[in-house]
This record gives sequence, structure tokens and C-alpha cells, in this order.
Amino acid sequence: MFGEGILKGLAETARNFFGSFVSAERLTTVEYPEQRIAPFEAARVFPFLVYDGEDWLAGLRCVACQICEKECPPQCIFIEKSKDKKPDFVGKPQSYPMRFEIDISVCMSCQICVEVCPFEAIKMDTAFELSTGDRFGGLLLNLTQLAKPNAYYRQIHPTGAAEVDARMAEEMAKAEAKAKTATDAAAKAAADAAATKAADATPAAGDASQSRPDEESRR
Amino acid sequence: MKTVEQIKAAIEAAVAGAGVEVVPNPSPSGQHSLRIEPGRAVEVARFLRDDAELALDFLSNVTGVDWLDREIEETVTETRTVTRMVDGVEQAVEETVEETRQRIEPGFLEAVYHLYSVAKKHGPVVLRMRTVNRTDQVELPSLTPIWRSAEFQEREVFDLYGIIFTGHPDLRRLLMWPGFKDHPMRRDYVEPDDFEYEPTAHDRVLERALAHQAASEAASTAAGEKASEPAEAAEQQGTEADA
Amino acid sequence: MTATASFARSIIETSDQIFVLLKQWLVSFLPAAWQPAAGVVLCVAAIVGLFPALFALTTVLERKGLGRIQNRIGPNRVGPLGLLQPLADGIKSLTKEDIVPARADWAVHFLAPLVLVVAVFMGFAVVPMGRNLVLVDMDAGLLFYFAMGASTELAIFMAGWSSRNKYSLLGAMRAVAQMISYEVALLLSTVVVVMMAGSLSLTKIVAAQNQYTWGLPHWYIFTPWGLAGFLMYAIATTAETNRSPFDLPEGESELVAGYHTEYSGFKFALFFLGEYLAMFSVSGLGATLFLGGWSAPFSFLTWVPSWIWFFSKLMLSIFVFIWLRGTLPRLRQDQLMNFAWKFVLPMTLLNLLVAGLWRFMGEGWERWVLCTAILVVAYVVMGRMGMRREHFGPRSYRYAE
Amino acid sequence: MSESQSHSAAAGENPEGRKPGSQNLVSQRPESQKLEGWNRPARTEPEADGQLLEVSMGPHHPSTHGVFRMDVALDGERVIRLRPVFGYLHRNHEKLGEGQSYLSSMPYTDRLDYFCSLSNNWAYALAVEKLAGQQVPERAEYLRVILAELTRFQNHASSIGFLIQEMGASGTPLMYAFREREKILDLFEELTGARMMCNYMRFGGCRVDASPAWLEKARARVAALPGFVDEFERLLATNEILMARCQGVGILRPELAVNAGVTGPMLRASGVGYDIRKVDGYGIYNRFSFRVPLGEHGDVYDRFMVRLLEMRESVKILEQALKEIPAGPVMDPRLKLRNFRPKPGEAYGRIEAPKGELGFYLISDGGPNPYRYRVRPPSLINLTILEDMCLGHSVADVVLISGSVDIVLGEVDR
Repeated sequence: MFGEGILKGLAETARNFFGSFVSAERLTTVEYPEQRIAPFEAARVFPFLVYDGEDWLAGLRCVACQICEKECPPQCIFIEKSKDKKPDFVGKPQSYPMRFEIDISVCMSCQICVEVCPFEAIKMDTAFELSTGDRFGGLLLNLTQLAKPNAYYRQIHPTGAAEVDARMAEEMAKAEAKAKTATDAAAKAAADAAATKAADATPAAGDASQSRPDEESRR
Repeated sequence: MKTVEQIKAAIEAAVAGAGVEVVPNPSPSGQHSLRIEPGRAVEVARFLRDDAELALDFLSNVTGVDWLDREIEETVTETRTVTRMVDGVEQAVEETVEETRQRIEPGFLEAVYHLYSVAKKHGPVVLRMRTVNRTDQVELPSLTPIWRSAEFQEREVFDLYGIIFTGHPDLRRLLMWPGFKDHPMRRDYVEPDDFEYEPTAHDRVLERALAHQAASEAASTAAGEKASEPAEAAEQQGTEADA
Repeated sequence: MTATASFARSIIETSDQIFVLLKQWLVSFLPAAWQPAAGVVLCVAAIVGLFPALFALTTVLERKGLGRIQNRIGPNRVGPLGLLQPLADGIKSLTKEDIVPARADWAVHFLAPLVLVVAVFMGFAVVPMGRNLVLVDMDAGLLFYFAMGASTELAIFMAGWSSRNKYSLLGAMRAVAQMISYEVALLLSTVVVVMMAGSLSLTKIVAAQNQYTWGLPHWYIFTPWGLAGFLMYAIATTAETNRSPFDLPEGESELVAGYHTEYSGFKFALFFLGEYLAMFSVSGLGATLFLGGWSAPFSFLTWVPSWIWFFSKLMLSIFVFIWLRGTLPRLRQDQLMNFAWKFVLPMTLLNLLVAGLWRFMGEGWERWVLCTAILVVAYVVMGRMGMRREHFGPRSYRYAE
Repeated sequence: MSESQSHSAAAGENPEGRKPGSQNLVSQRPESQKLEGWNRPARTEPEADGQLLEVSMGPHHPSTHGVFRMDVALDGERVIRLRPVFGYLHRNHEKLGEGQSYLSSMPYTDRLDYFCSLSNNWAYALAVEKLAGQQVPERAEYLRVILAELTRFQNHASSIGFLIQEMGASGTPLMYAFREREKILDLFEELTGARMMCNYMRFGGCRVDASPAWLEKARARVAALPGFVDEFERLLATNEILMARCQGVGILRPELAVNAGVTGPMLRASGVGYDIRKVDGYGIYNRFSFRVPLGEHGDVYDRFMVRLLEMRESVKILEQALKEIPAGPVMDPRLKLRNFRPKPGEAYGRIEAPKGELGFYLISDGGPNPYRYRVRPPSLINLTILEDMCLGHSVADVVLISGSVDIVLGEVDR
């Protein structure tokens, strides 16, 4: 009641005043455009689609099963399934998306799509500087903007990507073994085709530092 | 903590004509509930609160549930008397008929109360009350006089489900604005078609938005052609009200 | 040797009197008949130019200082170290739309910020900012100062009343109640100085303090009654300038922005300017009355130009203002009034008595002991009484189970 | 439907149509005398000796924590009547929850009380686990406790900061709170991928496991937290202005608090020792030793101090949990999240969220979406007695009292 509490408070603020010049624990902010904090590996911003190999159209893992479209809480994914089918990395014929669009102005970065995807096809990006003047077109990402190589995925989420790659290599090995047991030449040819496809998916085969030129230009 | 059956017995012993019914809950949570008659609900609630052993002094949660009309197919075996010609004489005979009928079980609104005891640290005891139907007889007694925590929650249930709590001190809409019609949490609530044009990825959203836009444009042009006079009148009224 | 010494002395003298000499030199170009008027215009121009510049500097310093107190960096984007931030703010406030509420009393609404700024500027006329550096050396300088200071209340009430906003009105009512209450305490807290110096002239008050014993100055703050008077003065001026913890008229968390809720653009900037000018002016007056004005704190430092001392003291008290703002929460209206009438006012009255006692006890250690004892006892008794009346104090807590 | 519409029109009558200054303003709540059990405190309701000033504080007032509005009638600066008005942030969260699968609701729970997304996750996960009878792995329980206590710590710190900010302290305590919160949010981001909208817990466990490095980092951060509480206490606890402002203001009596369903630190500040962590012992809380601080007077100062002391207790729990956390899975791999259809039934699950009792009431009809999805929002229900606490105090205290309730509008309006 004699003002000692006020004096204690003044001492505390003075300590912080001087402390902020010397202690990084006190001054926690960084000056953003010049200084940057590397995003955590688990960081998630908006989803993208992973493809294997060089050709994004051929290597897209997405089979347009539309589970993510159904599960997406804010309903920001729109998928149009193809009529025909193409072989996936183990050689099984699968559909592929004719259209795959994500409205990132609606997306709330919840990662539910990643969790429900049984094909490891959709993953979360960590790029966050996405502001644009075009609210409608600029924030509606289409298939070409969404498709990114596995190498990029490995770069931003190394741990998760390693797990996925291992699992896919295992599946591929299984498929290969299955193919080897087949005796006729047609089956053998199919297995060869599968092997070449899948080679791109393994960690050893892919080039980790490579990224698509059009993706480079987009940034 | 007593079981629901014991609580039911206790209530029936204390409040005459309470009409308590145990509603079993098949889920693993095992939170069975007690359905009480709205007519004696306040007395039952007061008993539950003031009883020394139960001491359910803390009403945690109040909510509404909307149960729609259900179509029930049932096989009915019935004995009825029919007049029939027996041996040339008209006679009344009893006959057992079995038939499958479709019956519409009327829907109702339900208010659910979750009670705990702060003094005894036990709970939950779940109370339920049902309205007669979903349309005109939607009154239930308010338990706000017993537990004040029902005040806002019952207002919310009134707002979103349309249950009218008689005896509530201040029954107004809580979340929706005062002029709002309808109750948005009802299962048959239809969202108003107020989609603005907004190009999103969703073709069906877009379709709906375009249709809405066309309709609203048509409406506005139609209104603009003939409704200038009433609009002026309304404007004048507005200024008068302001003054 | 003597030549060097006299050269040094002349350098010191020139640097001390540089502004006076500058004025004389500039005025000397004019015919003799115009010289007095031109001199006054020059001085006014200097004050009107200098203090807004200081205001600009202070805003950025305050923001940076508060930032550091709060472990932030503060503004650092405009110009080097963010020092051009006030320029950007100024341009912004000039180019912003000037909104006058539809039903406001537009004439009063327009006049309020002007009245405030003019009244505050008038106070600077009598404050000596260095040796011979005073615009008007009035015999009743202190009286003039308070007369001008009191009219700022009018401006604030004009602003709150004319805005036709409930928050503004509440803010204005708070402001008037608060400022009038503390005006009394403010005046009484300065009376002790007048008693000792025997003059209302601020230059004479400074001169009375500009003596040294064993290298230490005779500032009034170094006496029991002077210290008490200074503390009361500090409290009263903080309330008078509506600074935290007495910023109730603005009370941004309660009254949105208080009396200037409905002001935008340049008019708001004028209110902002007025607040800071009032801070400078009361700080200057406080330095003059209790901290020896422009005199040096040690006799061996008298060679430093006097105006440097004045402005360092001024900036020091500005820093204290910022520090308080960064630490303390705001009082409530009734507590504020209680504090004014039941603590500050009795203490200032007692202080008058103590000052009289000091004067008539003559030299010697007894008066130090007695005066200090009276003040400390009064402080403790009043603090205790306040605590008992309001039933507050630190508490201890128990745990369940 | 048409019938109920007419009812709503009648009962939902807009009270704003009244003329200012009329005498019935003093006791607007009709039939207030008829209500029993929580007989209002003998209101020091002075008859208004003149015209009342009706001020609408909010929805865009600096200290209403968002878009909350209070219609206040003032006599001078004294509050004669206060009515909270809600719904400015209403987005019908419950309807959304009924329209989508159990899994898809999880990220929406983050957005209820956006300061404590992990507590919300837990409450929802707990309700679903009760509904479906799922077991949670040991390690996941520990992670939940760690994250929930970190959440509680940062929520209490910033709520104290906001309280003092509302008292006019130019944000210094708030900035200190945010400085610490920043470090805790870094932990959240590293583990869950997001700072505020964590979306981390799942019914039956947690989404990802914490790495040893993360646990190490968390231990280091937790070790620094008591120092921060000390700093807060030195800065605030004995400050005379703060004591003068907070003590004896907004008193809430324990009987009324219990009857009005007030929960969390507010209830405990009124002296009622009811902490769901102790009472229900949900999760693994009965394994930790911690105490429940109680206030005595039930005023703003007690609420502030109870929060401060709870922060210390949270640190204790965190230290124990971080020490004892076992190895193992965080999620049963056989559990399916997608296409999750619990058997018909209902469940009410509740936890001690930082703001009070957060409960989720779910009814399943066997389908993929909940038939009924209800959130029991502590912030809203704690506001029930706002008027009772504010009557007779000044405007400045209204701001303070509503600040001491600690509301987040995302949860109040849902």
C-alpha cells in the first residue's frame, strides 16, 4: 500500500527494457522479410499433389478416388474423374483426375485430405508466401499448379517422404515378385514395365535436388 | 452414485405422478437418461437439486434434439369383429387378421439436460423432456428457475430448435438476430438461397450462385419497374421513425 | 595561461548564450524600432518550431522505449532506426479524411484541438530554458503558467461535448472532474517553492537554486519538503496531462478513445501534439521548480551550456512518463478522485506546513530530521488508512484437498 | 413450422424498441422475483435520478474480446442494467458438425476457442471415444496431458495479459505473456504442424508421435516457465493499482456460481473446489500430483490469482508427464478414422478446458455423421452471471469483469 508493489513493477519493466537488448530469450521476434525462420518439418500450409518421375501427368499418384473431396471439411477440393485408366506405379490400371482443383481461399490447412488419402498422393506444402491480388483466379489452384515432384516432397518433409518411399518400394517389390512367378512372356513384359515405372519412385532413383521448371517459374 | 433405476425410484417416491421413464443408451458410454413428464418437470428438477443424497446442484449442459417424423413399418396382429354372411345369415364373427401397415410416428423436439453434483462430485444424470410434436405444441417447462445455468442455454435451444420454455424469465433469441424466422438447427431446415456469385472451384456452387444471381437480377428489375411508389412510402416512414 | 582560460571562458559563454546571441545577430539587421517585436516573433517561432520537432522525436522514442519495455523492437522501418516514422505518421494524418460526425457541433468540434494546442503553447512563454533563455520573464510567471494550463480543460470538454458521442461525453466528464481536482493539488504542491524562493518569477526560482555547497546544488528536490512537493507535483501533473496511470479521459479499453473518439486526421494529430506539448511543458516547469531549471547538477559541470541541462532534465522526465506508462494499469474514476482529495491534497497542505517549519527552524540538522519525520509519518498513516478503508492488500490462497 | 415462427416472433421481440430513460429499465428482467434458488444479490440498484445513458459497448469495442456486445444503461458511470448480446460470430458450428463425418469435425473444433485448440480437440476426441468405447494408448494419453497443460499455461498467461490490458497497462503484461506463448506455440508447430489450429488429436489417440528431440525441447521450455510466472507475479501481484482495481470488484458468490453453471478458474476463484481433472480424472490425470488453488472472495483479483497459481500447477503436471512419458504407439493402427460409424447411442464427454468445462454431446444414429453434435461452451455459460457481477459498478469495472471471465468469441457464438 505504500507503493512498493508499483516500484517492484517498475523494476521489472526496467529489467525487461535492458534485457531486451542483450537476451534473445526476451526479444523473440525476428524481422521478417530479412530474417526468416526455417519452417518446421511438420509445418503445413496448403496441399499439393505428388508425382513420381519426370512427367507429372504420367507419374501422378492421385487416382481420383475422391475420398479427400468427400472428407474435406470446408469442401474446397473439386475432382473430375477420368473415363479411361492408366497404369500406376505397380502397373495396376487406375483412373486419374481430369480436373483437380483446390480453392486455397477456402482451404483451412487441416491436413484431413492427407490423412485420408490411401495412395500417398496428396501432401501438405510448406510454402506460405502465396499472397496474390487476384482473389478468385489466383487462389484457385489447378492440376498443373498442384502437381509437384516427389523430390520436392522429400525436400520439405524428409522423414515423412522416407517412410512413404519405403512403403511404396515394398509394394513394388511385392508386385515384382508376383510378376516373376508368372511364366508367360506377356506377364514378364508387364513386370518389366512396372519395374521401370517404379524405379522412379525409389529414393535411390530420384534426383532429390531436381524440381520442375514450371514450378520454379511460378514462384 | 445411484443408478438410473434407483434415481427413478427416488423421484417417483418424492414427486407423485412424475412419470419417469428410463431411456437406455446402447453406446459404451452407458449414460442412460431419464425421461420426465413436462408437467411435473420443475418439481422433479427441484427434488433432484435439493435431495441430500443426489444434490445435483450443477446443470452442465442443456441442449435440444430434433427427431423427425418417422415412417414405421410394422406387422400388426389384430382381432376384430366383422359382419359376414355365415350360412346365409348375417353374423358378427371374430377374426384374427395380420397385416403390414405403415405408420407415421410423429416427430418431436427433445430437451436434454446433463446434471452433475458439485457437492458430491458425481454425475452425469441425463434428463430428457419431449414436446408433443414439432409444430404447434412445442412448449416445455423451463428449468431456469431451478438452475440458472439453463438461462442462456435454453435461450439457445429456443433460438435454434424452437422449443418454447414456459417460465423462462427472458426468452429471446440468443444467437440469431431478433427478426430471424425459423430455427436453423432443425433437421428439416432449408438453407436460404442467398448465394452470391463467387467463382469457386465447385461447379455446383457456381451453378447455384449463377441461378441465384439470375433470379435476384430478375427480381430486382421487376421490382424496379413497378415498385418505386411503395419504396418511397417506406422511405418516408423510415424518416418519420428516425425523427 | 590566462589567455587560454579567458578564451575557454568565452567559448563556454558563447555556447551557453548561443541562442540569445543568434537572436541578437538576426534582429540587428532590422531597424531599431522593429527590433523588440521582431525578437518576440523570432522567439515564438523558435518555440513553435522546436517543441513540435521534439514531439516528433518523442513519439518515436516512446514507441521504441515502450517496445523495449515490452520486449519488442518497436518501429524501425521508416528511415534509419525508424526515426522518420513521425514524418510518415504526420503525412498520413494530414492526408486522412477529416470526419466530423453528422450531428456534431462542428464549430466547437473544429475549435477544440486549436484551443488545446494554443493554450499549451502559451505555457512555454514563461519557462526559462537556459540562462537568459526565456521568452517573457514575468514577475508572476508561475501564475500565468497555471492560468494557461487550466484552459486546456476547456478544450477537452469542448471536444467531448461537441462530438455528440457517448464515449466522448463520458471521457470529457472524466477529464473535467480529474483535471480540476488535480489542478488544486498541482497549485498547492508548487506553493512551497514560492514560499522558499520568495518569488513567482520562474527565473528567480531557478536563480535561487543555482548555488552549490561542496559541489552539490541547492535544488529544492534535495530537501524533505522539496522531495515531497516534487512527488506530489509529479502525480498531479501526470493526472493533469492525462498520462498513464491517470489516462482515464482517453481510457482506450473502456471509452474507445474518450474525448477524441470522433477525431480523425489532422485534428487528432493536434490532440496528440497537445498531449505531448503539455508533457514537455509540465516537465520543464517541474525541472524549473524542483530540479534547478537549467543549472548543472554538480558545480564542476557548470561549463556545459545551460540549455543542455534543461533539455536533459526534460527528456529524463519524459522517460519516466514512458516508463510509468509501460508499467502501470489505470485507476478507476472514484479511486482517482479519492486519491486526489484524500491523499494528494492533504499531503500538499501538510507539506506547506513542513516548508514553513523548515524556514523558521533555521540551519541545522534538527530541521532535516523533524521535517522528514513528519512527512514519513503522514505518508505511512495515510497509506494505512487507505488500505483499511478499501480493504485491500496482498492475499494468500488455499488449495482444495 | 408456421406456428413456431409466430411464437418466435412473439417471444423474440426486440427489446431495443423501448424509450431511453423510462423507469422500467431498472429491472428489465421480468419476473426476476419469481426465480428461486439463485435469489439475486440484494441489488444496490439505485433509482435512476435522471436520464439514463444507454451505451452499446461493442460489437467493435476495443475490449470486448472480439465481437461481443453489451447493452449497458448507465447512471453517470454506474451500471444500472447490462445485457449481453451474442451472435455476431455465429456460424452454426453444431449444424456443420451434423453435416459431416466425425473426422471432419475435428479441425472445426480448433476454431471454437481458438486460443486452446488442443483442449478442444481433446474434449471432442473424449466424447467420441466414450461414444464408441475406444481405448487410447498410454503414450497418447501422456502427449494429450502435455499439450493440454501447455495450452492451459499459455491461455492463462494471455488471459491475464488481456485483463491487465483492459485495465489500461498499455499491453506490457500481454506482451510478456505472448512472448512465452510464442515459445509454446513453436512447440505446437513442431509437433502438430500448426501454431493455433493444431488439429492434432484423434479419437483413439493422437495423429503423430512426438520425437525424442521434441520432448527434450519441451522439457527445456517447461523448465523456463516458472521463471516467467515469477516475473508476472513480481510485475503484477502486489501492484497497488491493480489490487485497488480488482479487489472487491465483480464478486461472485459460490452458491450462485454453482447454480449458474460457472466452471473453470472462475468457479474456483469463488471458493468451490471443483476441477474436472480431479473429479472425473479423465485421461490419466489421477496419476499426477497437483493442487487446485481456490479463491476466497470470488472477485476479479481472485480470478487473476487463481489463474496465476494454476499456471504453476500446470508446470508441475508438465514436469511429471514429461518425466514419465512411456514409449509406445500413439494410435491403434486398427482404428479407422475414415468411414467411422459408431453404434447408435449417445455420449457426453467433458474436460477441464482452460476456460471451464468444455463438453461435447454426441448422438449417433449409426451413420457416418453424428445425429446431434453439441458443444457446451464454457465461455458462454460463464457469461450468464455477467450482469449480476456488473450491477452497481462503473463502466471501467464492466470491462474488467468481462475480461476476468476470460471469453473467446469463437466459442461463445460458435
